[in-house]
Amino acid sequence: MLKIILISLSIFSIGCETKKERKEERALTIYQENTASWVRNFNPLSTSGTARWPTSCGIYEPLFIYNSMQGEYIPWLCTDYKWEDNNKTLIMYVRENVLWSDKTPFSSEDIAFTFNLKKKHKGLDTRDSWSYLKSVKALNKTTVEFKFSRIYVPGFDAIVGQPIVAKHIWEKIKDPIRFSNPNPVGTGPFTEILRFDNQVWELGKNPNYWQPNKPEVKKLKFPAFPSNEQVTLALISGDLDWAGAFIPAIDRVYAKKNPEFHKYWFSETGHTTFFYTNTMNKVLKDSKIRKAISYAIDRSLVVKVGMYNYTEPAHVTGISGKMAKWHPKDIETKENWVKYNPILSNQIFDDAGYYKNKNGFREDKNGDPLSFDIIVVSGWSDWIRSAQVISQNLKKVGIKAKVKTYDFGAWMSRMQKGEFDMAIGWAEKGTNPFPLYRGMMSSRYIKPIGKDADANWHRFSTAEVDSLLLQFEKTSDKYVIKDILHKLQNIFIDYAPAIPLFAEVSWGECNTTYFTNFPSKKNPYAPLSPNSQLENLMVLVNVKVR
Amino acid sequence: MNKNSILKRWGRGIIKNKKASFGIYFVSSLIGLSIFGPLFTLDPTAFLGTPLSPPSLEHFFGTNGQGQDVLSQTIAGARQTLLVAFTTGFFVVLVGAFIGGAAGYYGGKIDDFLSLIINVFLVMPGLPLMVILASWLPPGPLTLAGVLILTGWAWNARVIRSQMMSLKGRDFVLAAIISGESNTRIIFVEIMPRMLSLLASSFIGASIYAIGAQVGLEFLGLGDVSTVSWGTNLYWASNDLALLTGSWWTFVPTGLSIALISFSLTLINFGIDEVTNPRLISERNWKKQLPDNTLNNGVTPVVRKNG
Amino acid sequence: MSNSIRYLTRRLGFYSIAAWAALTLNFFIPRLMPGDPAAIIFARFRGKLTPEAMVALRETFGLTDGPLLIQYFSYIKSMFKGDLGVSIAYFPEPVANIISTGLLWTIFLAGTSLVISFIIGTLLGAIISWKRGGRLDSFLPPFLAFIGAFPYFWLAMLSLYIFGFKLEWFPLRHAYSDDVTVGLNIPFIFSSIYHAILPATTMVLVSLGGWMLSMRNTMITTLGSDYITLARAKGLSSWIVMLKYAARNAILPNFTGFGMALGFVLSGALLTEIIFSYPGQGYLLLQAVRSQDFPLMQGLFMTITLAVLAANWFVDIAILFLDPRTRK
Amino acid sequence: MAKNLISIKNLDVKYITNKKPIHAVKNVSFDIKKGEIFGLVGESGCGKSTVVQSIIRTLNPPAIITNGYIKYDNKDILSLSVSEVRKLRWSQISIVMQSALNALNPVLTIKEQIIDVFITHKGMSKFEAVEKSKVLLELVDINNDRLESYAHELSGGMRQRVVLAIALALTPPLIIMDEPTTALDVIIEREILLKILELRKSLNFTILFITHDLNLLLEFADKIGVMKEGELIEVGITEKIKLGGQKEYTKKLISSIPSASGKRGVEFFPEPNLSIKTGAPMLEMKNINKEYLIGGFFNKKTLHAVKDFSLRIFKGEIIGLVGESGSGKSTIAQLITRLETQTSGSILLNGTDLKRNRSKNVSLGYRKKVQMIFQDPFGSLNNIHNVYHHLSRPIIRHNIVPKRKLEKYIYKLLESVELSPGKLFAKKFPHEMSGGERQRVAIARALSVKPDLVIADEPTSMLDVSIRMDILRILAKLRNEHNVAILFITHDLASARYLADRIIVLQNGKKIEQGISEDLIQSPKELYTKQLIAAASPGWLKNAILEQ
Repeated sequence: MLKIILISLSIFSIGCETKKERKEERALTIYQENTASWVRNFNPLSTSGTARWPTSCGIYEPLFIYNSMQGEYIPWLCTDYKWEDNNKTLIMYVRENVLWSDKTPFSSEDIAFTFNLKKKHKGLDTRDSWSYLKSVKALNKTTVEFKFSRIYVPGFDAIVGQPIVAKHIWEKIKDPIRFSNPNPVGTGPFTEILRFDNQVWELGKNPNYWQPNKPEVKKLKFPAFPSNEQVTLALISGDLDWAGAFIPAIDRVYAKKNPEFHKYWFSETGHTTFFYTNTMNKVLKDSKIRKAISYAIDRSLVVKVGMYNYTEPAHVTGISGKMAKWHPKDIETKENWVKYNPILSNQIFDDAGYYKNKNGFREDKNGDPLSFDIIVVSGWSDWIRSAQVISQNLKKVGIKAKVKTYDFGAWMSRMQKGEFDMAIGWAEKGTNPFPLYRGMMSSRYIKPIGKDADANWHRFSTAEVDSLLLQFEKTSDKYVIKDILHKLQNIFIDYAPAIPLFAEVSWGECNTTYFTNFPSKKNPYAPLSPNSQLENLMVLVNVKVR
Repeated sequence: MNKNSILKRWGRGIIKNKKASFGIYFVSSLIGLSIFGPLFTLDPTAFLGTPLSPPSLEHFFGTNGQGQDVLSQTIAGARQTLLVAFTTGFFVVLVGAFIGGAAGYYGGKIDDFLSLIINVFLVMPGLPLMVILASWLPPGPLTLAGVLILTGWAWNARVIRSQMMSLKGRDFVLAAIISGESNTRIIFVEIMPRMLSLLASSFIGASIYAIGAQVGLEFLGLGDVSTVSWGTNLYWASNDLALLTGSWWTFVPTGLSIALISFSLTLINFGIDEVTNPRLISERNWKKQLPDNTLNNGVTPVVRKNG
Repeated sequence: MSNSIRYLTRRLGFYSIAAWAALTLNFFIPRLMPGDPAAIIFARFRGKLTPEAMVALRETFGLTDGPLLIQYFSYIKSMFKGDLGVSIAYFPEPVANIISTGLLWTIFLAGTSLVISFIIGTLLGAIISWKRGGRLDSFLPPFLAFIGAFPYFWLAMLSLYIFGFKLEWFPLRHAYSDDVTVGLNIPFIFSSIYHAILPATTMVLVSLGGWMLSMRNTMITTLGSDYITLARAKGLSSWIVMLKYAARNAILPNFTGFGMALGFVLSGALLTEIIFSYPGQGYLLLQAVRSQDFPLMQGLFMTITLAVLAANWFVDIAILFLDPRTRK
Repeated sequence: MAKNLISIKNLDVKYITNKKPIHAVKNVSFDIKKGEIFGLVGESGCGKSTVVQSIIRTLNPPAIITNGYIKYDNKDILSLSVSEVRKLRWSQISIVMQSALNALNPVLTIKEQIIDVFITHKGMSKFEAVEKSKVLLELVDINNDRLESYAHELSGGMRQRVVLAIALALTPPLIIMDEPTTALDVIIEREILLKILELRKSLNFTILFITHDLNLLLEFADKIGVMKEGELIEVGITEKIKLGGQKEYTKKLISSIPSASGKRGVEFFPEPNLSIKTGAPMLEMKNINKEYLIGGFFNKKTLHAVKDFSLRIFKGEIIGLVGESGSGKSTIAQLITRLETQTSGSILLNGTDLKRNRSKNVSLGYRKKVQMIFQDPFGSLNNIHNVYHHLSRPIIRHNIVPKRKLEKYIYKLLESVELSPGKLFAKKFPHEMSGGERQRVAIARALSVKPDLVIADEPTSMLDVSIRMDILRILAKLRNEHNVAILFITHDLASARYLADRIIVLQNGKKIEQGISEDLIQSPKELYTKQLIAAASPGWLKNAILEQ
């Protein structure tokens, strides 16, 4: 009986699945966002970042793309730029012969319109551009002029990364914040919504794309995946061509199952995950103690247990990988306090007067035990595991550190208010290390305990850093920039405001059965991870049909 | 108390009942293991060996994705899971008994009010509420127990209320009232012991529910995944893609433990039911007297010596 | 019959009180929780905002500060208008739209499996109580209790792995195949059914035992009653006695339970939907919870509660037909 | 000489349990002749129902028939196959069950429960069956529009008629009637019995009638079998049994029948005491009304349970409160014991209005003075506590004797209700005692606090006939010993006559007649009282037939 049912079922299933797509019809199937069902939103200006993934890196396009692999700006909707008026004015030269997908010509007016729209609707300005901009004007069809209210060279990144919307469409939109833009008109390689169901949607190529003969792929397909487990299953069974999922033991689970086609590349982003120690804590305010804690952490174990060895222990400066080019030359001579050295750690604690009691835990002079909570976001399993390793590491040098998990909201609120002892967290990101050090050491962000601070949650600052940061904002001179960044790194190593844990990597997997020319270690024209937003445009344009 | 008291009789019945005694045996040995086991096993949180190594002499149940010993994690997990489960069971019954008992005993306006609360909690969808609450509150066993109690008490309160209502109208309660007993004494000395089998099976039922719901919430990552419990064991196993890596040893021991303890508890409940409600005992003895393949077909069987 | 109407109005009155209580709970839970929801939302975007932009955004999200009571009344008002607000995780999509994407699928999957499990479980319960002491009776209850003792997601994952991934008998995900067009066409309907088989089977399997046991217990009580003896004495056939006389009565308490369960299907399918990537309510809820999307969370909780209440009300009506004593 | 319709030989029935099987019916043999009314009498649990259910083999598991023959129409029913038994059922032998409310399926209409008989046995179409059912209902004087009704929509008497109608559906030669009138009030019982006799005349069936009420059988049956503990101890024609039969047990049963007519004649009852009605009454009820609200929020109805009721009880007096079920007599008991509060009117204890004294001490004091004995001796004692607990609690609570004397006091109390040795009974649990013993414990409990008034609410109606008189006698004796007043509530005018000094007759919540017991019995004024007396007098059935 059972047999009959099973046989009839399998026949049935074959019947259902006979229409397996032929090779040339195959859509590039992508996983980037965890979701159970899709919501149709293609608003590239959306404040919440809730638009579908290819909106700002497929349908719409920015002025320049910063290629983190090459460390250079790739001209996209603009071809060139120049700083004028002592860095108070920025001139952009706009690409010609670009069409919107409805065949309307693209022009400088669209760029100026986009920025002025953000000025008009404060809620759209998530990049905070108008805190340093004064005006944006189209000087002629091919030039746009950005006037600054104050000199702020780092603002360049935010400006060139802005996806540009069509003036002739958006000037009619009354509430662009709430506009979900169901049928987008863009300049990008993929603009046509072919199908939109709650569990799958498809995006067709832009017939009027400005790059000749590109893209080669005819359409993109996005099935909804609610969990990494499902993504992995889909990757192995060949239902996915490109994904950005964390997959544990990826060699065993994925790559080795079909070495010819199953590829992955977890490229370093140059950023770092940090272990924050609250400098408002009476023990942790001492930089020697922070270094002692850092010495006690066995980063190779953290990387192994927490990160499946997908990454490397962090550099003492907090920057590495693609950012390593900013390191000062004499960096090797500096104190390397990210190296595992429990003996030294113990010694520093002893020297500071925190001795072990009979239970093996350290006490301060009043006999109070050194005991801290490490707060981590619940559900962020890699961090939780890392925190568990750190907790055990610290136990070995006599420090009680308990891992406490909080829901993201509660965790965030504690971080911002400075109500924590220790925590694992991210750092500010950018095309160079400036945002990182600013977020880590600027007094600008420091708020009293209990008040929300945007960055610098551990509340560290020195006057020296503040003046360096100010200088940095005003210069576009490469040599000055380099010099300031060297100085900032030295200060970071001296004070250890936060403890770097491991280098950040981004997850990227691809299945090359149907498509080729994905980025790889050998061909690093962009990161493989579809989580790299703007740089993904380069991938979408360059992927080839096998 | 005299050995002929009905409670003693139930007690003896349960011990003699095969299902219940198997259940009790298994549950109590698992409780014992969870209390004393961690003294003999490795530190369940220590990172000991190669992650995901299969069972070996060194690690009887292998290691999980973090190189922790699965055997000690299973034993240590029992401790927290059972603690939460039985705490929840206890409080669900306690709250249920207090609110349901008061509603049933006092009747009138008090009942109207309490019944309304009970019914509101009953129709309130428990699982979503559980998920929402568990996500907002700081994760941990206390939150889990609290959430499970909050969403689980109403059902028991309803059952206890109706039982109380049927008992409080009984003559022995009226007799106690007339002889001048105080309400508290009537409730706790006269009525509650009569409900003992109900309370016991409610406790067990609530504990089973608590195990399931707790493990489910933790599996979703809504528990404190930095502690060791059965739910978090499974959470990590799924996180490490245990199925796809073929590391069955990371999820089978815990899954089986959960199934076995829930099953044993269910068996105890079967036993309590059969002992206190003899009608439920399957007619095995009766069947034994009959020729083969005779079932109850609505005609009384005749078994005569002389045919 | 006017008594019946009165009875139904009375129940309706109770359900509105329950709905109000849920509504109120729904309002207060996120507001009593730690952290400023607005700040948390924006922290998640990791954007940098000027205070003015923040104010502008708070307004669009409806996160205005004000006396709690005034917020409460405007909340109640908008709920009555069916305005569930705007989702945060799916901004600017209205919550109602998002919920509508998953609702039907959840009802289809969980509703079908509930009905199947109720029917099979009740029938099995009736049969084994009828043939008490038989082979089926000594095997089924412990067996199903054992199956039901496993954590649901554990069984579901295992069956997905074995039947979906290894044996490839069933699809790995979703409610229908990607290459069919959504609509009332044969391939779509077949595809939906085919996709529902595995998740529904696991749901049925774990819940079957409960229905069966409760039916068995009430059947046994019923079988001892005088009217069954009388029915037998009348010389009626076993089937008539079992179905018309015994099961017809014994099903009533089970049916009340069915009403409860019918409402819970909307939420109960949570784990199923996550494991089988089924585009329903349950996973949406988890996602709303994970991304602090409390308008969506509130909306989901609200629809689920209302569904539970509505389901119960329908059961009230059904019981009115099934049990003449309630019509008194 | 008529032929034997059915003959039972050496019937043995066992119930299989986990331990030893219970031998419910032991070696029972009797014959029933065609056209006869055969009565089977015995106390509850004596196995009489098991015997008759063996005949149609409807005993549920775990019953097994282990020996004997049941010959019907030259066939042994016990050898028949399942399908043969099914054919035999109803077409040959039908049964009227004890409680019509339980025997009718609550969720099926009357129609559905009648037509399936016709459809199954006669293969009728549905339409024919319905037509036939209409005729059938009219036979038992029920309008055929009741076919669509459900059991709960009919009165008790109507339900019993419906069950009778179903039994007559196929006009079987033998109808078994298992306590068909026990749940009914006396007057309705009379009507039903008359109906049965009338139908028997026209339809000519044989009756096997089972009851615990020997008095009824003496009126009704041609032949009587007496059962005790699974054995049939005596079979004889009614006339012989009436004279006392041959067995001691039968004699005791006969002598236990109280009678409302003729001389009072039971020697061990003390004479009523009519001399105590002096001075102020101990308890007085003045113009009491009690209304119940039934139904919920939207469909409130009031039930007027007690109407303008007044009563005076003097110390040491026994008052009989007589009424049928629903007459409000139990409500009055609840009002006096303050389990319920009256809607209007006042209750005075020793001249003090209860309403004005609400403090706890006062109410505790009241509890000490007014005690109650319940109808059901199985329900009024808590199964989980032993006798000692039941007696000691009120004594401790009201501080009747010092702790060190408690045990002795309890033993003495037990012995005063004829449970000796007291020490042994004190340790027993309720389920280890017989109904009579339990009821004595309940009496002891009521007396333990030395009350002024004891309310005895049908204290004998749930007991076996043979021990009812004992309980009444103990109550009478205790009144004399303790000078306690007793409000004796009963539906049985005859037993009230034995015990009470005065009798009050209640109908529909209203007092309709009262007077000194013998006076009221000898010369009732109201029609209702007369009916009650008639129904409780020997020969009442024959008289009733004559009346018709």
